[in-house]
Amino acid sequence: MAFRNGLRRGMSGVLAAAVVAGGLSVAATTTLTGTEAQAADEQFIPLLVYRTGPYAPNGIPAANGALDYYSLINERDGGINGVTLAFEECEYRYDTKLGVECYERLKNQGPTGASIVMPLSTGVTYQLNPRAPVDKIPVHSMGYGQTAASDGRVFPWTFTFPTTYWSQASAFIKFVGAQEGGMENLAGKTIVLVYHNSPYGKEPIPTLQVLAEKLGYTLELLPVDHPGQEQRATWLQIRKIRPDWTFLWGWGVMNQVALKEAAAIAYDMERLIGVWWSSSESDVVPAGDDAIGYRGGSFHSPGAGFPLHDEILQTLYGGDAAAAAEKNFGEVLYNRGLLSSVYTTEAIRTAQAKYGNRPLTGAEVRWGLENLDLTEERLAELGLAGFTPPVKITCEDHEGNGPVIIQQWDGQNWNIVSDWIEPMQDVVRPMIEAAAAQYAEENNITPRDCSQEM
Amino acid sequence: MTVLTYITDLYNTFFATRSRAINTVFVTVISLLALFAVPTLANEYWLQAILIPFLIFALAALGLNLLTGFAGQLSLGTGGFMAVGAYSAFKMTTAWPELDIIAVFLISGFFAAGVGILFGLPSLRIKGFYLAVATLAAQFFLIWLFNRVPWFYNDNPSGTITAPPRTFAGVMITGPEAAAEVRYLVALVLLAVFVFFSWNLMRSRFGRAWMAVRDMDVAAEIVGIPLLRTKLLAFGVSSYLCGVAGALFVFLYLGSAETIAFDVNISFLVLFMIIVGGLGSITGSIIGAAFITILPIFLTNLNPILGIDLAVDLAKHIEVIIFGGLIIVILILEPHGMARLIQVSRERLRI
Amino acid sequence: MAGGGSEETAAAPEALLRLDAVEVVYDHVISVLQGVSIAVPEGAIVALLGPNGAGKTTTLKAVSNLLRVERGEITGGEIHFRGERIDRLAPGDLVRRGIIQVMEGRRCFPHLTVHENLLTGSYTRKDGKAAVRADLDRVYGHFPALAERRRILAGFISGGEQQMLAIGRALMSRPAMVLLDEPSMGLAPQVVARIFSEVRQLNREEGVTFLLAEQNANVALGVADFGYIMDSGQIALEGTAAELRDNPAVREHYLGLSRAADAGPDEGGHVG
Amino acid sequence: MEFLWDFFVAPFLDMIEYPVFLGEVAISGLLTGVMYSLVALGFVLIFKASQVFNFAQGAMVLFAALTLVGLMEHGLPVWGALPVTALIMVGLAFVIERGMLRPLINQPPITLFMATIGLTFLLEGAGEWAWGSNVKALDLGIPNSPVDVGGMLLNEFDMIAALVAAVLVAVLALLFQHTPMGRALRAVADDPQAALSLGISLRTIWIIVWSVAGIVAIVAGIMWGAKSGVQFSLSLIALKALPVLILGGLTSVPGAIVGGLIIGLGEKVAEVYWGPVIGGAIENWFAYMLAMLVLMFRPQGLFGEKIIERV
Amino acid sequence: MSAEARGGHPTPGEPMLSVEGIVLRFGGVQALAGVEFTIHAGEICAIIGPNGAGKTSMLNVLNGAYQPSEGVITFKGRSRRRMHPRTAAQEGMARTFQNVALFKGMSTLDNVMAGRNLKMHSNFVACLLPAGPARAEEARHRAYADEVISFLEIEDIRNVPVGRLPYGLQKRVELARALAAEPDLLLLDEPMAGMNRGEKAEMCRFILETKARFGTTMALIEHDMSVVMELSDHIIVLDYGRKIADGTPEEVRNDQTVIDAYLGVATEDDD
Repeated sequence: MAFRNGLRRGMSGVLAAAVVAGGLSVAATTTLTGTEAQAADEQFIPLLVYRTGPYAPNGIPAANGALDYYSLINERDGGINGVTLAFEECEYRYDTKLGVECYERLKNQGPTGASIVMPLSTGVTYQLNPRAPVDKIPVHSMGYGQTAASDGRVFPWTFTFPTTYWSQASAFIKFVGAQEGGMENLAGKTIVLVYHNSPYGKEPIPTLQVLAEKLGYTLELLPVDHPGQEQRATWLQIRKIRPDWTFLWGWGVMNQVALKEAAAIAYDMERLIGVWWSSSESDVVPAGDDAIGYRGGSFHSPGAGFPLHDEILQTLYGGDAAAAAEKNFGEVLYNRGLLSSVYTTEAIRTAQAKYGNRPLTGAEVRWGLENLDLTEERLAELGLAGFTPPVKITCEDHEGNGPVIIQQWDGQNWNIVSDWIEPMQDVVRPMIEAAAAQYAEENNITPRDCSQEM
Repeated sequence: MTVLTYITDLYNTFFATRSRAINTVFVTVISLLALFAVPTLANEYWLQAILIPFLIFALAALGLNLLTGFAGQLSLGTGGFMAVGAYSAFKMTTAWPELDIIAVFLISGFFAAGVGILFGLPSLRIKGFYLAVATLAAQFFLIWLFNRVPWFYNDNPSGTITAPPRTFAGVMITGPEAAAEVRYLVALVLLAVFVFFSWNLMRSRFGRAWMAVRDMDVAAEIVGIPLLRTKLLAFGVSSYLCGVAGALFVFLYLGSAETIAFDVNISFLVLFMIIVGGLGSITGSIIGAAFITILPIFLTNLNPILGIDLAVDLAKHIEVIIFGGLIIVILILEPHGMARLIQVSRERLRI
Repeated sequence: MAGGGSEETAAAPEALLRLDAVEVVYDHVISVLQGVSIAVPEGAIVALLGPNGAGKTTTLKAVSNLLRVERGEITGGEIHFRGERIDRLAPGDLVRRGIIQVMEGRRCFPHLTVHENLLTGSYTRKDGKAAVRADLDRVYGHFPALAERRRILAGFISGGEQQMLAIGRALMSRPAMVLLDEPSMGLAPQVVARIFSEVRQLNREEGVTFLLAEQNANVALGVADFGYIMDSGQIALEGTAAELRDNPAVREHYLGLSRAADAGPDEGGHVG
Repeated sequence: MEFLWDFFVAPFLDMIEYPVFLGEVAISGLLTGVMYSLVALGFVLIFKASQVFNFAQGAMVLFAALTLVGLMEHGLPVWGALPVTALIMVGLAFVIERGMLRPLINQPPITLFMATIGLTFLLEGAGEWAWGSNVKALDLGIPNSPVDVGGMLLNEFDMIAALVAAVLVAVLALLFQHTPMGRALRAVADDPQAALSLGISLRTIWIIVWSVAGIVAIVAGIMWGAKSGVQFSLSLIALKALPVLILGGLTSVPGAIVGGLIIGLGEKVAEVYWGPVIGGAIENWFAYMLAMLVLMFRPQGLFGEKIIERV
Repeated sequence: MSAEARGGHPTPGEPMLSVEGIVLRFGGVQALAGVEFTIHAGEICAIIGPNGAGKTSMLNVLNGAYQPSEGVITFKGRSRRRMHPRTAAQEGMARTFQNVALFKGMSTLDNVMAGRNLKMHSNFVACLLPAGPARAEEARHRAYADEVISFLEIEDIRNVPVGRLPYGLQKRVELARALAAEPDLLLLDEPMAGMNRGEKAEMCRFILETKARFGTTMALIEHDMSVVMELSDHIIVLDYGRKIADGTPEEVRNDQTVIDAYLGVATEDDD
């Protein structure tokens, strides 16, 4: 007992010392990093990743893809026009609070501070969108986040390209209409949306509702609470409703369970279509062969069959396909991470053309993003011909009107099974502008006048 | 000056070793530091990522500690009650933009108190872990409700609530433009005020009634303490503080939030804080909040400091393991929480 | 008193159990026993008397090492059993060596049947099922009431039966010595008498040694050979049962006799 | 008015109109409930024997499943990986007894509860560190196909899971009722100190029940892992088991089973029939509300020991 | 002042509390089988009897901790079928417990102050403030509590959490808590259990002084006959849930039924 008391006293001392020392050292690192002598020709890019926790299966491949492209640029080209990319990962377990902490920690690093941030989480995006204009760091939420932010007049600092949930929802309807032999045949059909019961999951509802009114199909909504490990009731309802089509808007374990449950009620997999965050390799793994035929949206191709992949394999992995596979090489989310990095580097390139080949500030990169014009030719130069459609960003439109593609699981791989489907801009864009206007009003934002921009 | 005297009193009770004069000086110095030095010295990262969440969690922990540590009612509904505060603050400030934002914070707590009292009703019959799980019903239901009913987030398509820019006495308090220093000071002052009130309350007949109910409710009834009213008051006061903390959580810290920001993890987190800090100790709530908010960040920053270059996922795993291990170690060394641990070490060091 | 430990065992070979100046502290601060010394000769019944809170139960628990669970700790003195020091042994080891405690309040397992309760007493035994079965028969022989109720949950039998069960359960460990705490508590006089006669019988017939803590000094001194009277964590008096019965101070303060009753020798006679 | 009709009348009409579907919902609910019971069982065992509210049960499920699949990924066949995993869980029980329970003996329940939360972090961190964070498929070769039973489409996997749970409960019951160890375990559950006085070592019992809880966690991990893939989220199913546990009573094995059935049935019926009326995804809080409602009438749960307060 | 608020205070010699036909059942067992007696204002009434006689159950019925299935309780002229603990406290009944029911995490002073809970009325908002009516009230009552504390000579332990006190002192703090309520009737359940001779003598002194100083009526359970004889004006003897004797110490002492039932068998109670 005496020992324990001694230990306890000792511990309290150690603890006090540790807290003080810890505090000081945290202070030291965070204050020092700003002034730390760093190579002056580095462009700093923070990487918010989640390789642990409940969403790690999605976070890992995405992070690996993003990382690999930056490494390739540095190793192969020595950076962008001589400006090396400095990047640092920050693990946040898909926890919004930790994500914001990561952002705060990294935003002032590098000679020019963080030049762009890709939160990889809708929750964190919502936190950062209002801060971006203050911190002067652009946010690129690629295919997630706040769809309304596609209106660049209200959200000058947020970019949603190449496409958004609302566009995707309208593209799904177009795809389904085509499968039914024409949009007019959708009348009288029933579509069920199984969605993650959160703002993310609710994103497509307005679009689908507007289209339901227009096209005459019935929309049934079935929310699934986080984390979504138990969906028996949901799928029983689907059995009862017997929908013609089911859209799956899930995330994490919810996807895996949904596919299992769909199989369990012998639901026709061909009639189940997942959002692009519900159709990666890890989502279909537990269901195995039962998931064959399942389709999902995307805005880029799956697989490792592009010239860029070859270069990565050779440059970074020395041609070792097995080692690359360990790093999710060619998986859907790997490719998505890759694409995100391609957009970033191209935006920096665009901005460098205006500001010179030096590390750029967030404001300068923002200009690069807003003036990004990624053409077919440029994509081919990058080794990505046909990987994703070209995209052009303007002051008003931060989404780029990106089309959506449908892929299908064959038990081994995801394969493209559709052409690029243009979203219904006539429906989606007005909704975006209305939502942005509401946001502007609530937050006392005066939309900028794009005709004044250069 | 009375505030100061009472902080000094609080200090005296815990570290009663030196003369009152020295303590007054000590507390004055701390208060001045907190008020003036910290905001000027700390950089934005410190304020935004560490100090502001710490102060807000300290307030929530104080609220839960009043209920669990003082009145003995184990609750896991903290996240839900915080959400009530946050959503009611959002509704009020968007409905009446001219309403003073500090008043909004203070009023939002009352909504949380009402809901807390409602969900406190079962406490008359249900005790201990059974009660804890029953309060989870509140947690899950409230989160579902705020997510389900678009009215709560003004039907906006994003389904989130965002802190609009609001001022107090001409100074921007909330919204993206509000300076971190200002938000820090608002949180600090509110916390100080509530600590001060709680301190007085705990030394009044109400505080005694709570502790009596906690220690032995049968005997409490026999000395004439009305059990239901006392427990419900505890739920009300506790939820009030949690509600205000919830409002601050969105308006001063996150800036915008969806319901997941208030999920059950928050409830557990705040419970950790008070157990690690010390049940039934106002100071313990603050120490616990400091420990639980700062420790993970400290661990995250440890590797770069020590110059160890670990993969981020490995570092996180180790961090999680150390965090879990430390909790067990602290409980073994001092089951009564860090407040007691610090008290012991101070007595030993005779500071 | 605090003589060398080695010499004592030699000096008093007849003492099966010996406590030397045992001190017990609860919660690091509350001193409950302040130097208790007791000797229990083999084959004897020794009564430990004294008022509520005097430390009788703590003394028994110090021997059976059940203190730790209650945050108590032996902080001084030694306990020897058959000459071997035992104050650091776990309760299980003590049971294996032949010391078992029957706790105050019976403490039968309410959700186990009478039969299962008895079997839990044989937990530490390694001598085979047949031997255990034989002992079961022996216990049922001593307490026929238990045999009748063997399939009934112990929670549903009467207080007296529970006390018999608790003793029987302890016997299932084949103890050399039973520490019996307040067997009379809450029982009707006839039942108390039956239990005490059974204790005496076990002692005489099977040679089980008993250390008996009792508040009911009258009954206890009726069966005991020796007695110790405790007060405030110390031994106040000791002697043979007869000596204690005749000691006027004992009569007044520990046998529950009022001064008034003492004054009238007739009433006093009812007690003795 | 329309809402009142939808809420109070329509669901019942629906049930009467499609009795087969109602049966399907009910049976699916019951089978799902069995899956909850699997997790709740581990809690009950530990609480009974050591009064520890083991929040780490979910993490133990994760840890067990990760270990099993991890070993299989390293080339061990199932029948080889299973005993190794079981051994690891037993080893874990030893470590927990030595490192956590023993130093925390006699501490208030809330402290031990807190310590198990610490343990949760430890296990989650260690499990992910050792075996990685990716989703791992756990293919038991059980077909995941629907079977037609009297017009009702039931899931074969669910029925097998229920069977496994039934076997597990039967084995546990046998173990508890008819072995000396089981007797000792029940004795400790009834009165630890009295058990101690008979020479029953609490530490041994703790190690045993934590081991058994660990093995129950393996079974739960396999069943849930087969449903969702083995991944971090398995740790969160503890939250689904809590209402089951509370409804059944913290100390009762039959309570965990019956509680599971009631919660499973209740939440599925509520979600399917009332979910659409009030917005869906109500099953989580409904389970807790149901448990709370039962507690209002029986504060110790359906099968829990009545809490008697003596003055 | 509070006496009026709680209804008429009987003058010495008048009935303070009486019970009639009290029956209390636990499951099938009758713990009290038709008990009736009267306690008069100003007296010390001892309730004695062998173990299991129903003494503690009787006290529990008196202050409402148990609800009898039959019978009437008349306290200060008001008859009731059943009492409620809080009502009992409000009307001026206080009690102590056999096994000590203190608030273990609170200091002696706080325990005693808790005893004055019913007399304090300041509102919630006032209690948040460091000065003002609530603090004034607090100070007033603290003065009274300190008086009780010094009356019982427990000033040294005024600020010690009672959980850390030895049993004998806890008993005294419990008495202090009961006295702080300024009760008209004080129920003491074995106030001297677990005490040594010196402590018992002290406790006897406190009880007698309480009677002298506050005129409190007391009903106490005690098994130490010398104490009972020394203290009580009136003794009620229970056995197996029935009253078998009721009278002055002199009468009871010479009652053959009592001698057979009580003195013949056990003293009682647990550690």
